[in-house]
Amino acid sequence: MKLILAIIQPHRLEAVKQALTDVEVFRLTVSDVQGYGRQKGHTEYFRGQAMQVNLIRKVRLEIAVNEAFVQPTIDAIVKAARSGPNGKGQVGDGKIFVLPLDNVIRVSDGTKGGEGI
Amino acid sequence: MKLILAIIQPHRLEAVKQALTDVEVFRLTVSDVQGYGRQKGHTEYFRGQAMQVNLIRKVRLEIAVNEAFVQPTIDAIVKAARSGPNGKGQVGDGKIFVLPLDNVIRVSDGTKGGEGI
Amino acid sequence: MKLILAIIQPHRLEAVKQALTDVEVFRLTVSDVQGYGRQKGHTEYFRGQAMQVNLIRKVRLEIAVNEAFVQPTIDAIVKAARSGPNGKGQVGDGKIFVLPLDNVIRVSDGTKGGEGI
Amino acid sequence: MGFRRLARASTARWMFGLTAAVLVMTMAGQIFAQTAPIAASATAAVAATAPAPVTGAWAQQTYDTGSTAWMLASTALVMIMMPGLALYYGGIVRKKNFLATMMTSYSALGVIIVQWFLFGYMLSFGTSTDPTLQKFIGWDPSRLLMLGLNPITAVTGVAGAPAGGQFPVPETIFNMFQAMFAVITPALIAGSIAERMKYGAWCLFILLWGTLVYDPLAHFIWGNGWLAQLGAVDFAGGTVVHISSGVSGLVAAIMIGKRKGHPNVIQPNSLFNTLTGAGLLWFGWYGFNAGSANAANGLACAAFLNTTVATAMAGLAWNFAEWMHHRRATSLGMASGFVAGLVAITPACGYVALWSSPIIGLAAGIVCYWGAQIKTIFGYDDALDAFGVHAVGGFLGAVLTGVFASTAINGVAGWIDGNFHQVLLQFLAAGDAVVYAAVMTAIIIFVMKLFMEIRVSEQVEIEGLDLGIHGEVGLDTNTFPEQSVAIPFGAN
Amino acid sequence: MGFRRLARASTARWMFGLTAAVLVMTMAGQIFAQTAPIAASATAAVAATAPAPVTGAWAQQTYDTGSTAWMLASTALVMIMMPGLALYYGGIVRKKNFLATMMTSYSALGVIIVQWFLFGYMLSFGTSTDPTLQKFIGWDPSRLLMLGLNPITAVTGVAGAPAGGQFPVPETIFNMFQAMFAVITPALIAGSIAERMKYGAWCLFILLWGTLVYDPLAHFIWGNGWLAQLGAVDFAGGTVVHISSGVSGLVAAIMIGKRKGHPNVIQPNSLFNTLTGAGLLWFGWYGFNAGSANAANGLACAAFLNTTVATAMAGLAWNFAEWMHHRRATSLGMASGFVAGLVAITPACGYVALWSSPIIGLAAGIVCYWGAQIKTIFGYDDALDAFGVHAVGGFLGAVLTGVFASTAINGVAGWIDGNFHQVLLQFLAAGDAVVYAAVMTAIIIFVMKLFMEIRVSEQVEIEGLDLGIHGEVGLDTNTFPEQSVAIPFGAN
Amino acid sequence: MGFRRLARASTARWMFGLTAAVLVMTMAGQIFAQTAPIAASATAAVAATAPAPVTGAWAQQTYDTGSTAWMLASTALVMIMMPGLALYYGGIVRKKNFLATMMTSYSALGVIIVQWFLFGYMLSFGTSTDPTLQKFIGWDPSRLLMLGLNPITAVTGVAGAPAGGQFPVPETIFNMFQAMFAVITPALIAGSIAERMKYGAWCLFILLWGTLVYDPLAHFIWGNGWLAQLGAVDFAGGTVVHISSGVSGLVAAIMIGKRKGHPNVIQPNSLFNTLTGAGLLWFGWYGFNAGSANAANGLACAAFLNTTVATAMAGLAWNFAEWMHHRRATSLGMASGFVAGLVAITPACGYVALWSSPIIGLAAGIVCYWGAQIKTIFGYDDALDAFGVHAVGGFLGAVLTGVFASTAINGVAGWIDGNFHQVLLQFLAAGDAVVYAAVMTAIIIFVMKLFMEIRVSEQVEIEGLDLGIHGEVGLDTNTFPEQSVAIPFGAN
Ligand SMILES: Nc1ncnc2c1ncn2[C@@H]1O[C@H](COP(=O)(O)OP(=O)(O)O)[C@@H](O)[C@H]1O
Ligand SMILES: Nc1ncnc2c1ncn2[C@@H]1O[C@H](COP(=O)(O)OP(=O)(O)O)[C@@H](O)[C@H]1O
Ligand SMILES: Nc1ncnc2c1ncn2[C@@H]1O[C@H](COP(=O)(O)OP(=O)(O)O)[C@@H](O)[C@H]1O
Repeated sequence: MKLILAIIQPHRLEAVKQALTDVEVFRLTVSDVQGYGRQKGHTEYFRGQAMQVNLIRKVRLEIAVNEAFVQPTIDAIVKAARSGPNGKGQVGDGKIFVLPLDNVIRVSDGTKGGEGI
Repeated sequence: MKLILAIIQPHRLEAVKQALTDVEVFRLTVSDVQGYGRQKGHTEYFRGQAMQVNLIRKVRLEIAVNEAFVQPTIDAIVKAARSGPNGKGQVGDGKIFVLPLDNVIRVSDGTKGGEGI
Repeated sequence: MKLILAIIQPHRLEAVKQALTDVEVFRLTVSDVQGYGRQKGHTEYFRGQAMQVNLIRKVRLEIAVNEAFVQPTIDAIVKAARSGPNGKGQVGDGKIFVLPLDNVIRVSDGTKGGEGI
Repeated sequence: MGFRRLARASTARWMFGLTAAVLVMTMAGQIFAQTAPIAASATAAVAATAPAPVTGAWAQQTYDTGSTAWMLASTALVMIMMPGLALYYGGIVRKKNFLATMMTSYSALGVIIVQWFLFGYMLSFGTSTDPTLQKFIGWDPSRLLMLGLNPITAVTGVAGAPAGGQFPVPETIFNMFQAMFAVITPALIAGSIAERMKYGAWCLFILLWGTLVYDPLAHFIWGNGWLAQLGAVDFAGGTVVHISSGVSGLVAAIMIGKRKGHPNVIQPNSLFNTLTGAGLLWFGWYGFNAGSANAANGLACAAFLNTTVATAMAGLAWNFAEWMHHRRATSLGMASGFVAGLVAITPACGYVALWSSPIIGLAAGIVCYWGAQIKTIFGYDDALDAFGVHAVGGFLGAVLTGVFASTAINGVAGWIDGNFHQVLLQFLAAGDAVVYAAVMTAIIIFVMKLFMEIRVSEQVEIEGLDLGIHGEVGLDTNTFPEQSVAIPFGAN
Repeated sequence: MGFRRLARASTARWMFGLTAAVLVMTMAGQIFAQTAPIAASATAAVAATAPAPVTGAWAQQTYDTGSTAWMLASTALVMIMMPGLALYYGGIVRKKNFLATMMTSYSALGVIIVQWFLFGYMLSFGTSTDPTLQKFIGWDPSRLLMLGLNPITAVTGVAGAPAGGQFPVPETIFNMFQAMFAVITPALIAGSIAERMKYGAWCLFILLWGTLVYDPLAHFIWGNGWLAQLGAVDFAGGTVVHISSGVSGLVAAIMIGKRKGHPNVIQPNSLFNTLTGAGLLWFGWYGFNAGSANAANGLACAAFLNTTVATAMAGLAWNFAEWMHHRRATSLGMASGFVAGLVAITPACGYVALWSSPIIGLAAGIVCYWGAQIKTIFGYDDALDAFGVHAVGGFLGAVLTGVFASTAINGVAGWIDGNFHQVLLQFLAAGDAVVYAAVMTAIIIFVMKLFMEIRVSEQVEIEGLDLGIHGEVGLDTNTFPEQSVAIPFGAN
Repeated sequence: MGFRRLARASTARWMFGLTAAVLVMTMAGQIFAQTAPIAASATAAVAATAPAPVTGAWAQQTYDTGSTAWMLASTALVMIMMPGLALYYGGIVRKKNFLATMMTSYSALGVIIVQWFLFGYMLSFGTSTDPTLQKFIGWDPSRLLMLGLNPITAVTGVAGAPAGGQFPVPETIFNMFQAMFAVITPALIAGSIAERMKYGAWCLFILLWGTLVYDPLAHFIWGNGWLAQLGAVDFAGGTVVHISSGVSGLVAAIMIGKRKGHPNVIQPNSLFNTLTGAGLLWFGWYGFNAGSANAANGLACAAFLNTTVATAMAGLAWNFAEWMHHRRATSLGMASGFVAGLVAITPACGYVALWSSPIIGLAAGIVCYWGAQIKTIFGYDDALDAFGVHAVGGFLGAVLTGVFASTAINGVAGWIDGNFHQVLLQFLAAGDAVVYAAVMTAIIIFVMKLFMEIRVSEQVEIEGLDLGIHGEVGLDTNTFPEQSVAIPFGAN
């Protein structure tokens, strides 16, 4: 089992959710984060004072999957999260991290492991 | 050492915190997330336009524990996070993920490993 | 590869970002969390009713790094995150968790592993 | 194609039905118009006189334009108190109940204005021909649906019309000014039962309460009913508005029960909104208090001054009281103190000597602070302190009116002018309001409970009333765009 | 050192340039002042009479202070509708477009007030010497830049001046009252094209639209133009304001195109703000409607009553309609119902019988609810329902004015007084506004598109207009402090 | 049992103590009432005349109801500027200091209203019997605690009473109108020292500042003091309100020091609130400016027009200036431009020719934009630009009043009427206000610092003043419910 952690552009969330559904990944957890990376931030203005803001709004997905689903999940995200024209990726489109996962327990009925995922 | 990551119903947070205190787990980190799973979302209305919203507000706990505490922590969460009548679980009550944890460092005094947890 | 997860005081974020830049760690993800630990919370007041709030606002950093960077990253955070006078740490300054990381995929161009980090 | 789909949609049947209903009503209105003058009482020769075109009959006015201008402005000012109250209350509750709490105020605007138009005004300010009946209720069909309300002439023949009539205003605006009072009073009750009442039940409750509690009470004191005849005074509503709503809130809170998780449910979502709401309340309260002079005269100005000074002092006093208690001066404290001061000065502002207003304010700030602590002792769940602030402050103000009334202001002598009797009269009126409101509210809720569920389900209480009842979210701070998928028209 | 850096900074050149420009303009103003009386028309002997110091010529007034007081207050009330509209619209859009949406209202205050001062007032209310020209537009140089507007005397010689002049007010306030109408009308259009129009293009659009659509339309009906001469009536702007803006919004929405992701883009960021905005709109609308009597008279009071009752009823009716449709009574629904009621009663409030106001409100709530559903059938993106509510409600109100007008109110007989002709006249005026506004808006946008990009880039639409266009964020809920680094002055 | 616990609680002692205090004060008030007429000056025969019941003595009015209506409305309008300012300032600061920033405005309402009632009004508008003293301060015991203020009669015998008295209003409302000016002026200072001053120190500071700076300055110009005697004019407070507060803010900001982390501390938490606040300020400013005519006359209407046009133009001008500088037109920029325009037109609106108002607005928008840049050059921390906008804009307006004053408006000739002397007079008054406010503020802060800490601790500055000082949170966006645990009454 793996925990797949993906940081994506907020406006790609719907597409990614759709792509995951297509590969039969139906469960995930989403949160608001801010990223700092190669992509440069933006400038805000306050009464003539320019301010550099280098944290950029991103969305973070956590998806626990069984081994068989790891690659399809990654492929689905990579494909759907790209925001450039013609499905090309661009800086800022995000990262996917794959973490080992020892166990999963479903609260409602206590199911454990791959079953409970 | 393990990092226990639990997604629970927001209104069970107090009960879970209490249950964890009872098994002597006194430290944790909480964040706002939104979940997508078996539980179906809700419908919102905007001037007669119905909208399906399938992300549901959840709370995410991160708890780093030493091996001895892993099982008690899981048990405490499972028990306290169930929201049905008579302590029965229901869909949407959440998941617990157990991740391996290589090291912990306490910032204030630099203590490392199981000590610093 | 490791995923370094750090919980720090919000007002140390700028200093930590600076310290990380100094050790050539240029990418990270930031999120809002609330912590529960040794540090006691604060009291809020509502029309004469005192209320104990024991969740304290913290900032959570996620940093994926190659092995060579693990120690410098930790050291940089520990040093910059301390909030006491003369760079001394105090309770509440946070924790650093080091998690094993199996793989990293960059969305924009599909680069994998240490390369893509 | 678009239209065909529409016609097929199951809900579309309603559209045609409703449109038809509107058409029918329009026709009915037309017929009605021809019979109305007959149906209405003899004084309502509205349509009979056909004034010259364009300028109409407005030239035949007998009212004072300056006072009319002030009453128009005052009525608008009282109206803004509802959005103000919505923010004031809404900012204090938990985020998940924000909109539902605001809706208690907005729905009062909807429900009570219509009730007032239909019969509420008559019940409160109509003059009954039977003098015994008149002691208790107004009954004058010419004031039903405003059929006999001549839009042209100044207010006359209405109980509670502007004092002495030196500066009369058109009855239409007197009517609307009083309508806003009838609206805000039940809206105040919402503070006690916040975060747990069903929306439909709330709408029904305020309709009944407005009719059975507010209208009679207003008639007793302002409609030349029995309390007025005894000599009790209430300039702008300490008894009629604040005691009645605060006491009813207490009764309702007890009968409906505590919120799940009480007392650990205090988690104000946006106190900045509460402060803004308090600011709008203060602002609108000038219409409430100074407008109650029914004229742009010196009395209005004196009421304005008394209102301002008492309010400011009460804000400081509340801050002082909580500083003594907890060593904290909070912003909600200052806002609550302002409201407490406004409440207490409401019955007094048009009667008491100018120098007494800071004393009344000081008393209000301190007494209401402690009034808000009572619930923590007895354990009932007066969520937003409608009782603690409005009933307590209203009672205090009603009694202090008896103490500080000065003939120099409005001809009524209080204790400071040697007339201790007025204090007793004020106690009587206030006590009557307490008993009447408590008993009637208990009956209304008891009866409602026989027929319906008035409290939301546990599920909805957990999820929040905004989503659970109204299907909406009050404040969405998500970054995720396009999170929702629109369901095609007619698909559900 | 500080100054040296300043002088070196590339942008600092602007500072000196602009300061110089201001000085030059000041001088120019001075010279202008001496020539102005000559440039102005003969009626503008403003500077010629030199009144006695301090008290000035104000003693020579011929206006009524009560009515003046009400018009001052009314104008302020209409002004607060812009912040109200900004909150009402702003709360509904996605968080990333919050400020940009508010700016559509605020920029209207900036752009149109200046336009009005320069020539808009003249176009709308000037009396052309040529009677044919007068049918279509006002042309009277004495009203350019207010040069011939005597600040002392009461309004006279202006088309649309207060009826009959019994209670005249100074022309300066009549002018400002009407200015606020000219401001809010284009601001309403923003609802249709929300979340996708460029800021500069918007400012230009409202300047053109105000000049080419609003000013003529206002002249047709209120400036004694051809529709007024035919006998069509519009008390406070159902046709001039609501039909024109709603229809123009529809045309603009279609020509500018749907938002990216439509229809899955409905994600109101803060409905609590929308409710507050609706509250401020209702409040300010009292100035709009009751102020349209141009006097503190019985007509103003009757308009006030009609406005209140219709609005309350419409809120209930919308809640009822959506309950029938979806079994949900929403807070946005009640707020939208209130606005629908206000829209529909606007043309009617100063003409119709009091008893008809709840009927108009009922019709408005239900019809506008369904009006807002039309877009889901035809698929255009009238984002915030400027068409669905304002055009539909305005049309309904205009026609119902013809139905329910009563001579007892304002001397105009409607169908209920047996004058069916008035209904036809109202249809004519409303229909004319539909056609005129639609055609002109289409032309304006077509021409603008030839010269510029009026829609934001896809990148900005994704990022949000707040950041993409204005470089700002509307609501920041971060805990992280000091997230931003100030860029030194002159460094970019 | 509940009561026993209460009696035992350590804090409960306070309750009884305070209740007792209130009772004692009430008694004291009663005694006072009997001696008051004696204590008061001879003109205050308030209680002596016992008017007939109910109608009171209001019939004997000598005031104009229309003007009274407008002054009542105006005073309410100025009051709403405080909530407006609270939102305007509150939206700009960091989230953690939102409530504390709002409290600087709300506490001014509390503290200054009471100060004004006690002695502030006397100091500003009392007429000293000694003519030399009268040049500098008002000293007339009949205006202490309003003891000699007859609530019945129109304003007379008060310095600064409505010009010429053609349309007199009751002195009670004149008093309250001026009270609101005394409140907002110190509240404006908060912009400079935002996010770092202790609450108690702030309350003391405004009390001292109001007494030692505002009251004398108001007396110099409006209370018939030395500047008025010289002929300097200030219609609604460019010098008295804006220069004084802006300059004092600068001095205070420098003496209190920069915020920790400056200049990287600019992180507006909710600009939507700032826009709404600006809207409320504009709205309320109509009371401020047009109300300063003290009557519902043509002068009020002219002031209204000048205010509107200058404000709109200034908003556009600021947008234009920042566009030139950064190629960005921001929403905060338009809001700031509006405020700059309002500031600059304040002293001018009742004197200058109508055609000059857009010129003043244009100058205000551009000059204040650059005024707000000065701090980035010199490095002081005028957090919210109280100096950059109010002092700069106020000075500009004061001087331009001398340029554009037209006898046709208010009998005062400016440069455009050939009287260059007025420009010099205006410079003198403005310069005097700069020096007087700067010196006195420096002294007040210097002395305060000797006795107390006026800046919050570093710990509180990091944590935020809301939590650190007031124990509250302004906006909570958490989903977690029941996060807090109520501490039982008396447990701490
Ligand atoms: N090594 C990393 N550790 C943590 N987060 C990262 C890392 N690399 C990227 N991210 C996250 O992913 C987001 C998008 O990264 P992006 O700029 O596309 O990556 P890259 O710069 O490698 O192309 C960043 O804003 C950040 O939130
Ligand atoms: N495989 C998973 N990966 C990530 N998050 C998950 C996963 N399964 C469940 N969750 C999270 O847990 C929440 C509750 O899940 P729930 O609906 O109770 O699970 P299940 O559908 O298995 O019963 C979901 O909303 C989601 O946030
Ligand atoms: N074992 C843990 N698991 C999860 N989060 C932790 C743990 N220990 C500490 N934290 C997080 O770190 C924050 C700061 O911890 P701190 O109080 O400095 O730790 P300690 O109490 O060990 O000194 C806490 O508020 C919490 O969010």
